[in-house]
Amino acid sequence: MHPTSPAKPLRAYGDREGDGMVQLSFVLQLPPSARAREAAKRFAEAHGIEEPIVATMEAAAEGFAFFVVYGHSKHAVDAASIDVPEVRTEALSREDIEHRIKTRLGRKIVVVGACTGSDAHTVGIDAILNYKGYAGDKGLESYKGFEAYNLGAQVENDQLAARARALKADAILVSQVITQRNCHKENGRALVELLEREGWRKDVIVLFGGPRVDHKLGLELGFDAGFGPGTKPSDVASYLVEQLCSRPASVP
Amino acid sequence: MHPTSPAKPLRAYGDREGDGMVQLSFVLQLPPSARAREAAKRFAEAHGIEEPIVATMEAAAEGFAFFVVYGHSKHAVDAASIDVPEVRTEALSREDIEHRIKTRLGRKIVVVGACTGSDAHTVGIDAILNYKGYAGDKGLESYKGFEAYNLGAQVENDQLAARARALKADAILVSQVITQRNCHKENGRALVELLEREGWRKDVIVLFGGPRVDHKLGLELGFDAGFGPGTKPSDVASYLVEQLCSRPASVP
Amino acid sequence: MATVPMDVRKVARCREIAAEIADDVQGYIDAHTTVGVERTILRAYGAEGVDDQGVPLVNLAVDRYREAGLLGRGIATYVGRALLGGATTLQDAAERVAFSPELDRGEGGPGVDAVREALRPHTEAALARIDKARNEREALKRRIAPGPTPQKYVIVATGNIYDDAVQAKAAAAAGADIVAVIRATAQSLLDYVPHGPTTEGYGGTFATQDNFRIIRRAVDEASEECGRYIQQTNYSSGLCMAEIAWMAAVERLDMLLNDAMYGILFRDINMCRTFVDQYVSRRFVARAGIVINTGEDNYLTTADAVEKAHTVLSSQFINEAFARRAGLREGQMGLGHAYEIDPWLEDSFLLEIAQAQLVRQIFDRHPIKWMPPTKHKTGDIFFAHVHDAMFDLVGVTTKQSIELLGMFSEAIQNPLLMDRYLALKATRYVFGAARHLGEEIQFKPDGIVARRAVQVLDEALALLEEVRRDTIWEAIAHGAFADVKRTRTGGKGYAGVLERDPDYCNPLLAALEKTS
Amino acid sequence: MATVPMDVRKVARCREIAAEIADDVQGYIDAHTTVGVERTILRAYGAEGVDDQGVPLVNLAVDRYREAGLLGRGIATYVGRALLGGATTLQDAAERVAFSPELDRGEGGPGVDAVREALRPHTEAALARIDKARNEREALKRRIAPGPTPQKYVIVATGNIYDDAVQAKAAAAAGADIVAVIRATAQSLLDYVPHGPTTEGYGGTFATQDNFRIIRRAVDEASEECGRYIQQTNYSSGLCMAEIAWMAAVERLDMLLNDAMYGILFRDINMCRTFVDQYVSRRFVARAGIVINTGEDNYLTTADAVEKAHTVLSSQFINEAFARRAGLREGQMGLGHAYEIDPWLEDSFLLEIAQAQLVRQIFDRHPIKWMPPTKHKTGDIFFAHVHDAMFDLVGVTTKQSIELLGMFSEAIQNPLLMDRYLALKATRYVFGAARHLGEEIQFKPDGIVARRAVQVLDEALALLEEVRRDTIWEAIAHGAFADVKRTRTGGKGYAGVLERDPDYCNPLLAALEKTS
Ligand code: B12
Ligand code: B12
Ligand SMILES: Cc1ncc(COP(=O)(O)O)c(C=O)c1O
Ligand SMILES: Cc1ncc(COP(=O)(O)O)c(C=O)c1O
Repeated sequence: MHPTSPAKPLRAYGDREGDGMVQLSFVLQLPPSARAREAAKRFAEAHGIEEPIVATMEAAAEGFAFFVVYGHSKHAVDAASIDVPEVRTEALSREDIEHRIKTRLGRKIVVVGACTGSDAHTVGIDAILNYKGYAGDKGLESYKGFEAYNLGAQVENDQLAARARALKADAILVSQVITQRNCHKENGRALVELLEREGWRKDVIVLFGGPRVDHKLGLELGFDAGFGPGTKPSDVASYLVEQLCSRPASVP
Repeated sequence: MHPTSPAKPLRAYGDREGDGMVQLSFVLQLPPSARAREAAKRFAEAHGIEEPIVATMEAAAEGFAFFVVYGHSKHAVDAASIDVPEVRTEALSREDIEHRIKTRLGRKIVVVGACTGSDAHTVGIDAILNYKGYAGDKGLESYKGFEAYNLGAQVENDQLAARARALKADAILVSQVITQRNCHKENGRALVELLEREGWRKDVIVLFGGPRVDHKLGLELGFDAGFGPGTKPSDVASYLVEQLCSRPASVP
Repeated sequence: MATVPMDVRKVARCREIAAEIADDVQGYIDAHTTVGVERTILRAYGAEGVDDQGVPLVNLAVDRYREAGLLGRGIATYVGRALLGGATTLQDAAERVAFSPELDRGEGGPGVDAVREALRPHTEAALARIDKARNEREALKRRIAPGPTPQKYVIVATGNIYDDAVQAKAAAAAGADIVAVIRATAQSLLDYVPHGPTTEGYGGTFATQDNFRIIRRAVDEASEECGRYIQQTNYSSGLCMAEIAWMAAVERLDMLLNDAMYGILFRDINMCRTFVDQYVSRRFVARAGIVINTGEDNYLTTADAVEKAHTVLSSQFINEAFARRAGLREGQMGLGHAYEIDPWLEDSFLLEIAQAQLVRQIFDRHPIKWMPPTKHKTGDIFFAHVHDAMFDLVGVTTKQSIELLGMFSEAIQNPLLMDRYLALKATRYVFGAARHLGEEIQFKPDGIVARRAVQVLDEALALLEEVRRDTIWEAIAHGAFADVKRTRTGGKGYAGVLERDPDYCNPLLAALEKTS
Repeated sequence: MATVPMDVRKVARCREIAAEIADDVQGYIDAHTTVGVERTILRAYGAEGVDDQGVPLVNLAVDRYREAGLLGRGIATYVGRALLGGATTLQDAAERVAFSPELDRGEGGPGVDAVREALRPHTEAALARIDKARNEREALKRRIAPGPTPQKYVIVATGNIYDDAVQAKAAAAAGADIVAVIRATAQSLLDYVPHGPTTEGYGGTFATQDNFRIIRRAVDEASEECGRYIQQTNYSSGLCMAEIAWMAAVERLDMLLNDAMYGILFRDINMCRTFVDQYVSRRFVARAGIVINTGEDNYLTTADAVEKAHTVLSSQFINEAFARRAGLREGQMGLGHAYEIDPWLEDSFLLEIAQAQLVRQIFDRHPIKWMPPTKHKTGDIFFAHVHDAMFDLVGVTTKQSIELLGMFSEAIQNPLLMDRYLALKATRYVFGAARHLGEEIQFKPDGIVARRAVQVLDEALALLEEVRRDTIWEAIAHGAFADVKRTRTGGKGYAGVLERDPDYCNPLLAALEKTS
């Protein structure tokens, strides 16, 4: 991605470049003692933390000690060589978005969104779809160029798919907030598989979002894109416009 | 030490035994970005932390991102097999201490203490030596059986040694609070070497203490014992009584 | 004392209006029953067990009569008739109701009076079972006193009840007064109560009667060990809110999350269903001496905590009115509210104090439940810990009764052992260090805090007036609470609501209704 | 407004007594000089450089005359005579003083008046150099306004000045208003000021003139980038307190840690030495428009913060009296105090508020310096972060001027980049969320806070009376402050104190003394 930047391994930065300082905290099932302190030290060392300082050891419960350890991590990452997919969205203004939809697509973009499975967290999908929006950025509902359907929470994948199909949706927006034991991944992947089975996966843009989502995860699960914490409705609008309105509208 | 307890490797305990949950926080010299997030993830993985969640990524300064990562550490320690030296002090009551010194030693125990080098932190050594003591436990000065000399802070090793020799001290108490770049270890080791060079190391008990000290470190540096955070004067008194008054006083 | 101005006439007016709002609904409630209510009655009579698919007997029995269109007379009718028809025990009667080859269409045979008579000893036994648990609690609390207020409430949620028991004891040892086991994500939409001890659950551990018992045992041990009565709580919420209330009553839980409207707003459960269920659940709760915790705190996760603060207060008046109609005493009404204002808003701390103090003053005999910041928590656990400390400070200063401790890992996961330990430690510090701050300070008569309190009460009164005008059914449809809109016949579980027949029979509910 | 009762007559009485205490010492000061003072004068005249061993020219010159027993006339005498004897520049004169084959025994030759005359242009240039820096600061502050109070003060301490510069800018970007570079552990006992940019130091980075300049540049850049004037501070403390004060004056530092007694109590520096040095250092500070920060906060690390709170207040009166005698305006007197009460003590937060507010009211025109908890910090960084937040809350509520931010890693190490970032973030939250809390609340007239404030002032008055009775020399010997005892002739640096000759000559000091 940045082929020119030299591979420079990065260590953690405490106070000076290269000192590798990190803070690790954890609980071990041992009551506090000199032995427990030593165990904590060795535990830290096993992670590649050198000269660990056990800053605190406290009885967090009977038979459990809580530790805070500081030390110099010997590990480094080569950040320059990391190739992370990022959603390539040029942030468009509201006017641009409306204008492009009008002039290039010539009809409204239909989006259908939901928070799926047993997940009842609507705030994220509401932030993207509803008029109110997020952090002052109004939701897709507020655009003339969008027709937004928000099915709310606890929607099963098949219901979502059926509704989207019925509405001839251009895009399906899936929100997943509960992530316990990766249920968000399972739920997400299952929707994509369903669309594939039904044979219309490639006719629709499918977006994945939530606090533990990033573009990379979205792609991995078979979505067109993934959106994480802090996503603004206009980011999503810009993305959809870019995908759907790349060419001037074909005259009907 | 506990030869009977089976070697049971301990993992970190988050919510359930064996889940290995740990929290790691650190700064990388990268501005926040998808790439930086991925770098943080890989950095955590390099430590043996599986399925890391980058809980936060924030701009701590220009060009620096701060991260909090949670994940499952794959490391374990075998606590049972850890053999840590602990100061074996039976905690004696004030009466016992006074009684044993009187009956078994028959004279006062002379102790000389200081905070050495450029270290000006007297609170720790004062806590052990001065009448006032620590957390309600009165200092050695308060015992009839002790004659305590507190030379204060910023005392050079040679001055301390000279004074202790002049006073025919039974024990030298060294406090080290400043630990930057291990200067406490250097200072401590230098005193022991000085006593050895002067040829009277084995005639005196030398104790090391401070917030980053434990018995193990004390022994490593050539002291008779090391005392860490939370040490009470009575712990030190008990230890000295045990060392110096093991047999009934030889009748003069 | 740090009080805010409070116009007692306005407060009285709010109560009057809330009473009218609740009375309107009460008419509906008294004319209806639900599958959940009927199952609860069966359970309370002692019916138990599941079939080989794990379906509870009470579901089989109730569903059978509902499907046959016979449930409007109340399941007790058929149980009583089975008893009169020769069933040897109540369990036997219940099994006949569920499985007997012939459906009892209720035609001919013993009438309502005879049924009631046949059920009388069982009705009494059902009440006695609840009373026994209540007496045990009271005796235990006399022997081992609970900790001082604000009481420190923490959550455990491993998914595995045995791990939860370990965590519950650990929490008590670290200073918790109240331990809640959070339920699995999906449970509130299940139209049955799972059975037995459970060891798997996403986002929490299932609420089952066995699980209640396991935690009760652990927490009782902790009470003995810590010399402080440790309270247990869980959720009486969702499609089985009444059944869970009964389970909690007999397993001696001390508190329950129980709200007249939470299921409607946050779980999209049908309104009619919820209103009937909440009433019956609270009848059991009232008898059991359990303290409820209402869920107005949740409103501020979907609506803005500054703009919509008054919706919390209005709803508290309504929850209070509903609770009163179900026989709850004020001492059992743990009305909920929360510290959910954007922390980056200037003077947010003052606005939080104003609301907390106002609620405290208006509901002065209620064990108010004070909820921590959640919505504005991010993965910066260090900042979150400070945010929680400020919340703690408001809690102790305004003398909240029950304080759910904030967790610095709120935005990340269910709390770990370490998170609870650190929360308890920080709270212990703040509560101690500022123990008498509330007695020490006064607010400027026309200052930010005072003006805010006046404003919130005024707005709450105005909203209550609107709700009365529209009825609550319509108000909810317009999004009066939590910025969430629900329709009267929409949502889950509407099919489980039934009109009562003129000869509806429910002697146990009738007995509970006589209590108050 | 959250005020505490304060008897203005008692406060006036404290000031009177403190004045008497200081006057007693001032007599001594006016009759003495020190090697540090004389070196400062040489530096101020522009003498610079070190020999091949790194020994500063000013030390060589001053030590030579001290060893010869000639320093009682002031180094200026010999410099002036060298000028009159043909030295071409002041540097040349200073070098002659240090290295000329013959010592100038001051016999014969030009008298005091001629010397003063010869030095006049240099004295004026020395003053002009200080004034120039001051004017620059004032112009810059007019163009780029500093942030609101409490101003957020953080420490950087990598040991390497170039890393410190990076950290300083990072801190400013994260919201700091004031950046201090902590000195290496050993520096305050060095009887010379190291030279050049330094990259090695235990526990901090050496205070050198080049280092001051490097940080000034970084911090000026930060001011431009952040649109907020960022202040720089360091320590004018230890055996070179006067020299450092001068360096800070000309390198345009904004603040200095500078205390009349810190060196005595915490560095075991001789009293006589410290009293003389502090006076001269403050004469430069006064002229430079620098704000001092006194060190009473330190008392509570060795003495108990509840029992010995009044010693802080007494000492502030004394520090104020000394500062006044050195020409400092009240706006330059950043008297120090701290949040050091055991956090586990019930109502500790109330006691902290009482003290903070009392000090704020008594020294109402002073830029009070509010120091965070340090002594009761442990390695539990999470708890420490909360502890600091409560301190922040007192800071903003009682309107402290300069707030040194607590660091959650206090018990472990010098702060890391991350620690400062998190401290600044938490403080920003507390300051914003409780911005107007101080205006909102009042304390109960006879409550815990009010009674505590009265008690502390009473005890401070009583202690001041004792100190006056005994003189401060004796009082310190008895452990009046910080539970530390020091004798008049004990401690480091006593050999560097000299009685002034009747014809002591120090035109620069005289000029500074005329200013006020
Ligand atoms: C609000 C809230 C609730 C509310 C939900 C109300 C509602 N109608 O949404 C209530 C109180 C009802 C609730 C209940 C529960 N909750 Co909850 N809740 C939260 C909380 C506090 C905030 C979530 C939130 O609203 N964030 C704000 C929004 C704006 O952020 P967001 O969702 O990330 O959305 C943004 C982006 O991610 C993105 N985005 C999101 N979706 C999508 C989709 C698309 C297509 C795109 C493009 C973008 C996008 O854009 C948004 C704007 O930037 C979090 C903790 C926290 N602070 O994060 C816990 C949290 C999510 N809840 C949790 C749990 C466990 C529950 C319960 C299961 C607890 C229980 N057992 O009772 C229940 C049951 C709910 C259920 N079955 O889902 C856990 C989840 C643990 C995990 N990691 O799995 C959390 C993390 C709290 C915790 N630590 O325990 N909760
Ligand atoms: C009080 C204090 C000061 C006071 C000291 C006053 C005095 N006369 O002692 C003052 C304000 C003067 C001070 C100054 C400085 N300090 Co300081 N100070 C502290 C502080 C806040 C508390 C230390 C303390 O008193 N602890 C309480 C005592 C009772 O605990 P203790 O020493 O561990 O002692 C116990 C045990 O360890 C044991 N023990 C200790 N010694 C011995 C000896 C024996 C023989 C035995 C048996 C037992 C024993 O028993 C004691 C009782 O249980 C710590 C931070 C912290 N919270 O720990 C920083 C700290 C120690 N200081 C620090 C620094 C850097 C400095 C300065 C150098 C800063 C500067 N550049 O200006 C200066 C200069 C001082 C110097 N040259 O040494 C750093 C050290 C960093 C490091 N790890 O190296 C710390 C950790 C703060 C920080 N994060 O920067 N400090
Ligand atoms: C009254 C009430 N019930 C239930 C819940 C959450 O649990 P669930 O959605 O699993 O019923 C809450 C959440 O805080 C609540 O306040
Ligand atoms: C006035 C003053 N000088 C100096 C110091 C510490 O630095 P040192 O001991 O290195 O002079 C402090 C510590 O807080 C102080 O308050």
